[in-house]
Amino acid sequence: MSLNKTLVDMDYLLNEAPREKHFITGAQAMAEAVKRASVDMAIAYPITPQSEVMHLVGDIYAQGHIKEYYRAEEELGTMSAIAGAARGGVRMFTATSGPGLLRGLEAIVSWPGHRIPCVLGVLTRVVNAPLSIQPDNIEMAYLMHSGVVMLHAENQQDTFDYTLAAFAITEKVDVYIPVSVSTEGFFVTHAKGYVDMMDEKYAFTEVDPYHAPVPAMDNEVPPARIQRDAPVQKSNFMSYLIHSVWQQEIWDCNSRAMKYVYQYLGGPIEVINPDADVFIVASGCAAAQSREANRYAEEEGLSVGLVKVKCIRPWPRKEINDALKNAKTVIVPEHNIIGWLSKEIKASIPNGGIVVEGPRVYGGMTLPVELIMEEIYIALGMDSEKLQA
Amino acid sequence: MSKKITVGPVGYMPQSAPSMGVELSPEGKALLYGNIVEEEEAMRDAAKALLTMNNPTIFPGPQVLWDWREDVADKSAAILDLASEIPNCKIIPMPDYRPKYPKIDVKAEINPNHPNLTILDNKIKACVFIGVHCHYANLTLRMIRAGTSCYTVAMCAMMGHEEAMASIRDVHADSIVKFKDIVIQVRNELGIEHTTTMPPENPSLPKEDWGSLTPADYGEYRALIMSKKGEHVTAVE
Amino acid sequence: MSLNYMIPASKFKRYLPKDYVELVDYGPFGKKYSEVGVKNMGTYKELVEEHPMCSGCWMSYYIKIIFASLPNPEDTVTIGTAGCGRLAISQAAVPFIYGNYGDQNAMASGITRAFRLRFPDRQKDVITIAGDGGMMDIGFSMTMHAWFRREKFTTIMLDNEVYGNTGGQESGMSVEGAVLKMSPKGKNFGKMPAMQLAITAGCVYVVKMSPTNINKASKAIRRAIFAARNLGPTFIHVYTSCNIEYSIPTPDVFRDAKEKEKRSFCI
Amino acid sequence: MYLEMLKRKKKGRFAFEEFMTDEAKELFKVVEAKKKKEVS
Repeated sequence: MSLNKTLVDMDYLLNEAPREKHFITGAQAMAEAVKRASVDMAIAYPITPQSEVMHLVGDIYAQGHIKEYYRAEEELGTMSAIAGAARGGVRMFTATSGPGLLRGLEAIVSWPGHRIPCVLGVLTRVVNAPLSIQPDNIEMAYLMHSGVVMLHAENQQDTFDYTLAAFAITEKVDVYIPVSVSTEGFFVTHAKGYVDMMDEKYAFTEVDPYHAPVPAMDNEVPPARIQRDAPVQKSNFMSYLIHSVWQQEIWDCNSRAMKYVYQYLGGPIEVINPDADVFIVASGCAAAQSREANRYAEEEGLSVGLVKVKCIRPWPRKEINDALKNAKTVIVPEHNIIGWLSKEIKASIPNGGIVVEGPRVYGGMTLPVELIMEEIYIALGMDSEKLQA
Repeated sequence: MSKKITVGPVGYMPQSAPSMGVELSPEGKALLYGNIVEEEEAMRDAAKALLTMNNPTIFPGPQVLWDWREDVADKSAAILDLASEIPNCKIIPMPDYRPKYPKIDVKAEINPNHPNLTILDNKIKACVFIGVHCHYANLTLRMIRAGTSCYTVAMCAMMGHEEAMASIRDVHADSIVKFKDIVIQVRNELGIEHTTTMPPENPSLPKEDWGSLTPADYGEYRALIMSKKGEHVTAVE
Repeated sequence: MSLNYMIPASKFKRYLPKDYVELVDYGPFGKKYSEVGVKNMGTYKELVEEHPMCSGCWMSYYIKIIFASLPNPEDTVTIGTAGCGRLAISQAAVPFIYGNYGDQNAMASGITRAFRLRFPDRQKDVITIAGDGGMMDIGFSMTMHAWFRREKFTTIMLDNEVYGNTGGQESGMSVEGAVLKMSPKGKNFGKMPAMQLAITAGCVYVVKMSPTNINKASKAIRRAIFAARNLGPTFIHVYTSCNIEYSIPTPDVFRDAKEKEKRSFCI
Repeated sequence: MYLEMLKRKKKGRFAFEEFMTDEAKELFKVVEAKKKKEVS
């Protein structure tokens, strides 16, 4: 059944379409974004905490917003089916979590090389063992080397906006690699928050399979003997330089996506109180806690800056350097044990020593604001009884 | 203006143009040596290169070689007109992106998996790519810049290519005609006499003499030349 | 109409290389099966000609038969995976997708559904062609689940009873007791019953054969493709010997195929 | 077990075996009939 929608471009959808306030979970927010993205096909496989997103997407398919949908055999089967369908020239969506992402990783890391445009929802969860379904975003560290564009949503509103923007970014001719939208399981997906959403009669314009840097594999566009992902393997008639320039092209696509992050997300980072000496730099729901810590500090008359990182890949090296050029201390709260965000920041700024690698929680533990405040007091050299208070 | 993207060979393992900070030109503008310039300026520099360097060649890609869309007809016509205005210009097609076993005939085609074979064998010093999908165009242009001393011009129907010395974007038949006029203009300024001549046909095609026939040309008499069951044919041409 | 992408732009006809012009003039695209097909091999330009597979390889012979049997090659997409088969399949004049090892049937599920969305009134044939390792070992879950889900495409398993491309290791379809690499003391379980698995999983047409008779082989392929168009998944389990790993002298390859069909039974 | 071995002895493990659902059988009748008409 055709739901007569008003098809608009992403700039109008994100910036001009009138919005109403709703109070929904992060999973609902992602599903509502998929509803407004004229998605052709979504392929699902359950794993907590992602399952809510994909079964809501299933309902959206049943209502007629999506043309095709099925539950696959497991994550690798899901991701390979996505790669097959995207080559056929249709718009794809799927989502997964923790161990599911790692199981599907073999296909996911080959997507950029195959120039597969699709949106991947990553609702982060602990990577066992020991087993836990609780939130922890260490899985994003694996994705950072895949070439996939990575957006990290702080809350339900971000999840809605970033997922919508991802559909536009992934199909840009000079990008045309997958875009992932990550957010923390439970803290965001199963918690309710205010989301301003446009009416569902608005939707993103349909995909054009021939507005692409590679031919669709549908026997309609030449060259007939096409080989989108040439097995440029060891054989004697290939030069290995083709493989290396091919890899370069993928990471160039990743860096070209930055201008669209500016266009649709207003830039890769958000800076509050840029002249402070002490900065908190965070992404995902750790940024929500950091925003709260920033509010506490203001109430106590302390000058603390906040840098929220929205885009993990392409990594905003220049923007991070500009924001932290006068910083004396950089506090990086994270929801994983290895601290992939603090490592990226230390690798970007010339004076990496000022980065405080923490506070870090993981395994599903929450990130109390007091933990961040403690680091702020230490950084500002305040005496210890304030710490006890 | 400093030249960021220069004629190769730039080295064993090239740094890609985007990673050197070169950005695609906005609509209406073009790229020349990695800098954003007016389209005419890029076209003039490209025309001068095609007119002054050896073995100028046009590489039409699959999107203009095969008749899959209505704009292919006038685009291919414009390309041939452009080629006929450039002295001793050749056309070498890129009909396919697939790595072909054992090796392509470098006189007859160019392949994105090893474009340097064709460039080096034919000693091409200036070329134009048109109608090639952006991904394969970027691979081709980067490998040419890495290993050959060939001035590359990319005429792209979409956003253009940072790797080419000159990159024209949003190219349709009218932009090709415009480029042809600039070639003629620059040619006259340089005082090069030239009468419009069509480029030579593909060297791999058999000359159209009817001496050599293939079985299919026999039509329904094909059975005559096919060996019967049990008949033992010793030597076959 | 999809044949357009195979017709050269009129102005460029004399600028295309010889093999493409011949492909258009003498190739099987858009022709009736009686004019081309396996019976007339040699009188038209086949879709697969030069390929880097070993001389005497029974798999490359069968791959030529597959491409000669296609009902309409201009609307066919082949999907392969790692292994020897992709060496020849990737050289064919038909689009070829190569994903990760063993995921051909999952990819085929995706692309067949995409084609039905985009071309509801046109028939796009999708064929997955993989070896016994790619189909029954590493890709087992995706193969079976594509069949359980009734995905409409043809699956062809080139069973050479060994992991040939990686140098002759034992595979799930090697016979019990076969001494191969990675089975130094002989394989300790029997050949997986691929045909029964396919029938159980819901395939509408399944064939197990050794392609000694070229017309019978071609008929099986064409039936599988026709049945897969609207009835459901189809499967062809074909014996294609690996004369390198089983060291069968090239002249004896046909005799060995005949023998596997007629006389020897697995010990 | 011996009978099983005997039965199998006559046929090699790759003897031609074909399975088709009834629908497939109907389809092939139609398709092959049409082809015969087309060839003759």
